[in-house]
Amino acid sequence: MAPQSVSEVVAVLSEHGDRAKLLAGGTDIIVQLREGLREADVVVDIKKIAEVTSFKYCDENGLSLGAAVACYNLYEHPQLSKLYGALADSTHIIGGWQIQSRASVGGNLCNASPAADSIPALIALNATAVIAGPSGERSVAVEEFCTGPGRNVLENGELLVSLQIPAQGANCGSAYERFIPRNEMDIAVVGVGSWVKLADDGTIAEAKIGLGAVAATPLVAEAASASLIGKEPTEETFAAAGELAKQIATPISDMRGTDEYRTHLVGVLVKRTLTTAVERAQSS
Amino acid sequence: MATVFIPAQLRELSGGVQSVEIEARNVREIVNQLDEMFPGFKDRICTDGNISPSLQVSIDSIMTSRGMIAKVKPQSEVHFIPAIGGG
Amino acid sequence: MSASKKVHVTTTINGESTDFLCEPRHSLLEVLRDNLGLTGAKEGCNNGNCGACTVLLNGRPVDSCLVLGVEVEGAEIETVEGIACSSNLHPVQECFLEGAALQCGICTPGFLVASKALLDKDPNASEETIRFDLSGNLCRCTGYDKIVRAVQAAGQQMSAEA
Amino acid sequence: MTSTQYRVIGSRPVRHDGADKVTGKAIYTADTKLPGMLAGFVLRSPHAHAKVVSIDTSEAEATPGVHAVVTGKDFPNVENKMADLGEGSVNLAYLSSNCMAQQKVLYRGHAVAAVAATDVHIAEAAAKKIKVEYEVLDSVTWVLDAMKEDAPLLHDDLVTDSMGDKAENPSNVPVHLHFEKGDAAKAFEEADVIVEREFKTATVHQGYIEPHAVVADYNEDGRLRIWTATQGSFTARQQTAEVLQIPLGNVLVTPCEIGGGFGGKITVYLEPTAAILSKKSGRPVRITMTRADVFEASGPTPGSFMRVKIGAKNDGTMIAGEAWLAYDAGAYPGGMIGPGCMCVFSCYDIEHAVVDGYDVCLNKPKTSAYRAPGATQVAFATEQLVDELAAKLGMCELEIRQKNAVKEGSRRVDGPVYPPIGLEECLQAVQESDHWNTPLEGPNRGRGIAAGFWFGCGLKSSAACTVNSDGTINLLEGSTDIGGSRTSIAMQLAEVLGLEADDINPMVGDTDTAGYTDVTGGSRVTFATGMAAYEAGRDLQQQMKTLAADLWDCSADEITVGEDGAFTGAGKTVGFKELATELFQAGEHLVGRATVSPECPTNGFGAQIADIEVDPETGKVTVLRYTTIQDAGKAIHPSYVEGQLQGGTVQGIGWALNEEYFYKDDDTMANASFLDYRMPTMLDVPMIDTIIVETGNPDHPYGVRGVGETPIVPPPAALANAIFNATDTRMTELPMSPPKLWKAMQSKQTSE
Repeated sequence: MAPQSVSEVVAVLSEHGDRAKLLAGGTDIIVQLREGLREADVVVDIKKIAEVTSFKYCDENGLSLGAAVACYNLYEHPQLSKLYGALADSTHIIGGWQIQSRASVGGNLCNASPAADSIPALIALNATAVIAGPSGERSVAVEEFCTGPGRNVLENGELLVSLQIPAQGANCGSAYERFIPRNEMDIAVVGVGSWVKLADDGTIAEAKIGLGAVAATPLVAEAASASLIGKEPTEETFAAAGELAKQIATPISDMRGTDEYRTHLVGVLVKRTLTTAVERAQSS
Repeated sequence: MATVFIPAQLRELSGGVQSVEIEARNVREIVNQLDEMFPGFKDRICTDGNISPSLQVSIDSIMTSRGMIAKVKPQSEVHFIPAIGGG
Repeated sequence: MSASKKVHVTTTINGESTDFLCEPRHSLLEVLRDNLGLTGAKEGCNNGNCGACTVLLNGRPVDSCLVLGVEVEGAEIETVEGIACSSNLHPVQECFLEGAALQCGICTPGFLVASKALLDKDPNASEETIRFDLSGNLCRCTGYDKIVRAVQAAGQQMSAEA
Repeated sequence: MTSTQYRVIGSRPVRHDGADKVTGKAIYTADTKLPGMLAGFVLRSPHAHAKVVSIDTSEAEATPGVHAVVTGKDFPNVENKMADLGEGSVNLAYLSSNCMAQQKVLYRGHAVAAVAATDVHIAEAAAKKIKVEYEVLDSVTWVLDAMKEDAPLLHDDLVTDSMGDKAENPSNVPVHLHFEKGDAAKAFEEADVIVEREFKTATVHQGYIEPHAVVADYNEDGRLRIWTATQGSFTARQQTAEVLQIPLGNVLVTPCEIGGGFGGKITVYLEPTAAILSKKSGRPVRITMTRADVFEASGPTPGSFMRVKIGAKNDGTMIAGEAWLAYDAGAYPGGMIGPGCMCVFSCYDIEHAVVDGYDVCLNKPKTSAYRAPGATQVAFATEQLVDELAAKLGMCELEIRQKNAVKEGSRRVDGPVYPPIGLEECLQAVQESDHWNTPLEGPNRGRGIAAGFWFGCGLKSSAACTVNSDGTINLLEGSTDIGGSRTSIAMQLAEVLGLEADDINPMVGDTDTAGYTDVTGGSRVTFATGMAAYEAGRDLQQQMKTLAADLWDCSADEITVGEDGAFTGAGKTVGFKELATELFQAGEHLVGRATVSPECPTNGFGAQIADIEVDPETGKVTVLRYTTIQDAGKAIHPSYVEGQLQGGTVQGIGWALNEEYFYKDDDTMANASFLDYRMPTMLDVPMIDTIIVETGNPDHPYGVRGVGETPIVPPPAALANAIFNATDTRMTELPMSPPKLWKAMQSKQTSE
């Protein structure tokens, strides 16, 4: 079914509970339903609802990104792709072009894969999830959204409506990078999103680093982020942040990499994303 | 006389002899003579009276598909080797 | 996905208004192939990893195995069967033939549809862009070399004609 | 040979089936639809090794929309008989129980039951209602573990066969092969330098994009019609008839267009099951594998363990070789160990060598051929040791290969000597190439080379050509066309007759219409079916001479046929078309035919050059530049020869860097999807430059050698050598994936 409003969706979700699944881009949910990884009696297409399929940016409030907006809208957008480098980076590598035509950032978040590409980027950018439910709207920081692999904070009857991402002033820059064995069409072995704001003297005024595929849920590397404040953006600073970030990584060993390798990659990618983020901040 | 190479795995039957000269017109004659020289030879390379399906006969580097009836020339070099296919 | 009542869907396929009935669980790929007889789009993996089922949905390339039939109500769809203009092959089809950019041909429809979308966007796309944008299409026969060259050649032809 | 000027051969016409394949009109098996057709779904084992205690299909059978259910008990008992399948042979009992398990399942994905229903979703849902009670057994997926005495046994009655000598106790090792040439032990004593290493390679899959598919229609009169994705319609017919125990002549196999094979679409998997479902339901049945099924239940190519040793004199002459090889057979005997043994030293003239090979059953799907089956593994080992030898001797890696390269008269380790071959010419082409002569600069970069070989077989092919009234030709042949072979075959007929490629309409016939033709595999089609087309053309010319003699009132002996196909006699010269038209008007209808069975291997040699860069922080390898060189004998359609070289090379790059079957603790495959199996995408490889060497094969009228397989052989070794030259780290395990290379580089740093 394809309801026209958020309230209709809330009603359907409240009625069917777990047995109703939302369909945005479909690139995860259709596979999961087909392979029996998730089950549903009702599939609710939310792409007829304006609030979840639109996005707008203003200098004051930043970006309000409908949950079902497909990836390409971000990296193809001349202004947004510059302002939100980490988001553009991540949306441009989720699957191939065909996937990006459909897959949404909101769907990527709700799917709650520890290796989701957009989540570390959203964390770094300080995004907030706006959730609608039977008792109204609530907001949750993106880093609080996932509760385990494939699980999130959405309660019965709730849906993710949009993501609010703070405005990006001057001297801000962000980047997302993942490590994969191929160069496309792969799941992140580790993914890191970094955001920085530079002070007028060129030192780092604010920073936030999000990590993916190193724990059951994407993480904020708090100590690593804090370590950057007030520092010159040098390779040493970034490497030190990388070392701190490695300390919170508790990855598994699987076909995509060993825990040792993943932990090592955290250091590498923190350094690389910070380098890019700072370059972007300096040129913004 | 054709030169017939004894497969390494059958040299236990030939007492270590690596090749023999045999007067023969075809593979069948070679196999029969080898079996006389080295009793048990035939059993090792034949199934139901034919060259085992897992083997093939190389005559002058030609992998013959004719098995026992393949012709042998006086100067031929004969090998029994594993059958191979390809992808 | 469980079976349920069939839904009536009206859509435009290769420029023609088309309607069909499908179960909510049926993918667009199944609808195209089984209901509509458009077997040009191929199923290689059925989970969006090979691109053999690529079609254009409202002008954008999608894996039709990851689109539900019921979702395309009111949409415009273009498949490999619709790429040629009447009896003339599209430049990308011509260049695939001239450049021997196909061997077994099973991935070819997906590549052609994605390549057309790419060249419509930018006929002068660089090798790097071509390789990036077509990385969602797997080919196991050609090693990609001749495909990249065919797409480049088609782009040149399209630029020259434009 | 190469100086001959041809009109058609060596040109690049558009392929005959091209328009169909760029417009979506070409019909592949999954595209076929018969009236009343049902969809089949195969239920597969979730366990790597288990006894099937019981199967209850009652609930599935009662499901609305279900028309038939089959299990192992619907399959006839077949004896332990070996059937010759043209290319290799197969034990029918094993073939049958690989199609549908009987008492035991031997790998995850092993078929245990199948359902035919009006819709595949109904069939799938019904199949999931089948209750299979398993008794899970210990399983084994690593080749050396499977060889241990206390390993779980897959087959209670399997004993090791050492060329007819059978062991007493059962084991997982069906075959031990042993080759000796000269006295290797003594030669090693005389060697100045010896290199020795152990190597491992993972199981990999051919990765064709089209999943296996079949349509079967079992008619009331006992006639079984099959449409299928097969590399060989005649072998598919024979396997199906043997498994079903029905007369061969009752089976018609129509090969549809096929979406890749690479050796993996020779064995039947679905055909007998679809046939029985069709027989039980009285309706045509189509089954297609899912991608996971393809990975888990078709035939990947062996993982391996290898220990190889080479000894050389100080002047660089290799004098001694020793190899101990153990290859996965998969769940049933009959892997690629034979060619593995025969290829380990196939590029080098080593006077003394000893090779032992073991075929090993374990709880993985039954292996099958994959492009030069068995050769890529051993090249990975030998070609690295050759580089190490060169380094120890202070020689250049190309020089040592040139010094020891096999040539006409060199003796293979299994005995036969080579006829004229082209390895030296390929190495010469390396030396003269722009790639080799362009220095590679920059940190973390390295260049590697490797040589490769595949036999290339002849086997049987047939062709028939019917002359139309306008002198054009309908060519009927039986080689399923996977990569443009209709055209490469038609071009040879066009050449001999003095026609253009598009004067020939090639058609791939079914098993009722085409003459017997072996599989499209073994690099044989352009060589052997091309030869059949050539001979059919010659047959036609003979007939036309006889008929023209009547027409022209002269003797047939007076008529000659020129290089351009024109007939000269009775004072005139007439082209093929003109004469054909004349004869047609005179009431003569012409059909030329030929069957051929060339038996000499075509001996395809090649060499490759790889430039790579390693990311020192992650161990990821980027291929910067790649050149593939191969002796094609004579390239009939150079574009499609290049295509074979490029395609095989990229498959080899995938094998080298990322592809592998990753097994979980319970011995089931963790990555049965294109996402996690990681074949190269377009973004993972550069352009693949090609150099076609043409030494001419004396056993073919136009000098053709098979080219399809050899290109996959050198890449893992060439890349390993390049990685060593970039990082000083020797990689002995495939794939050389980033985590493994990173770890190896770390260990090296730590140990230094």
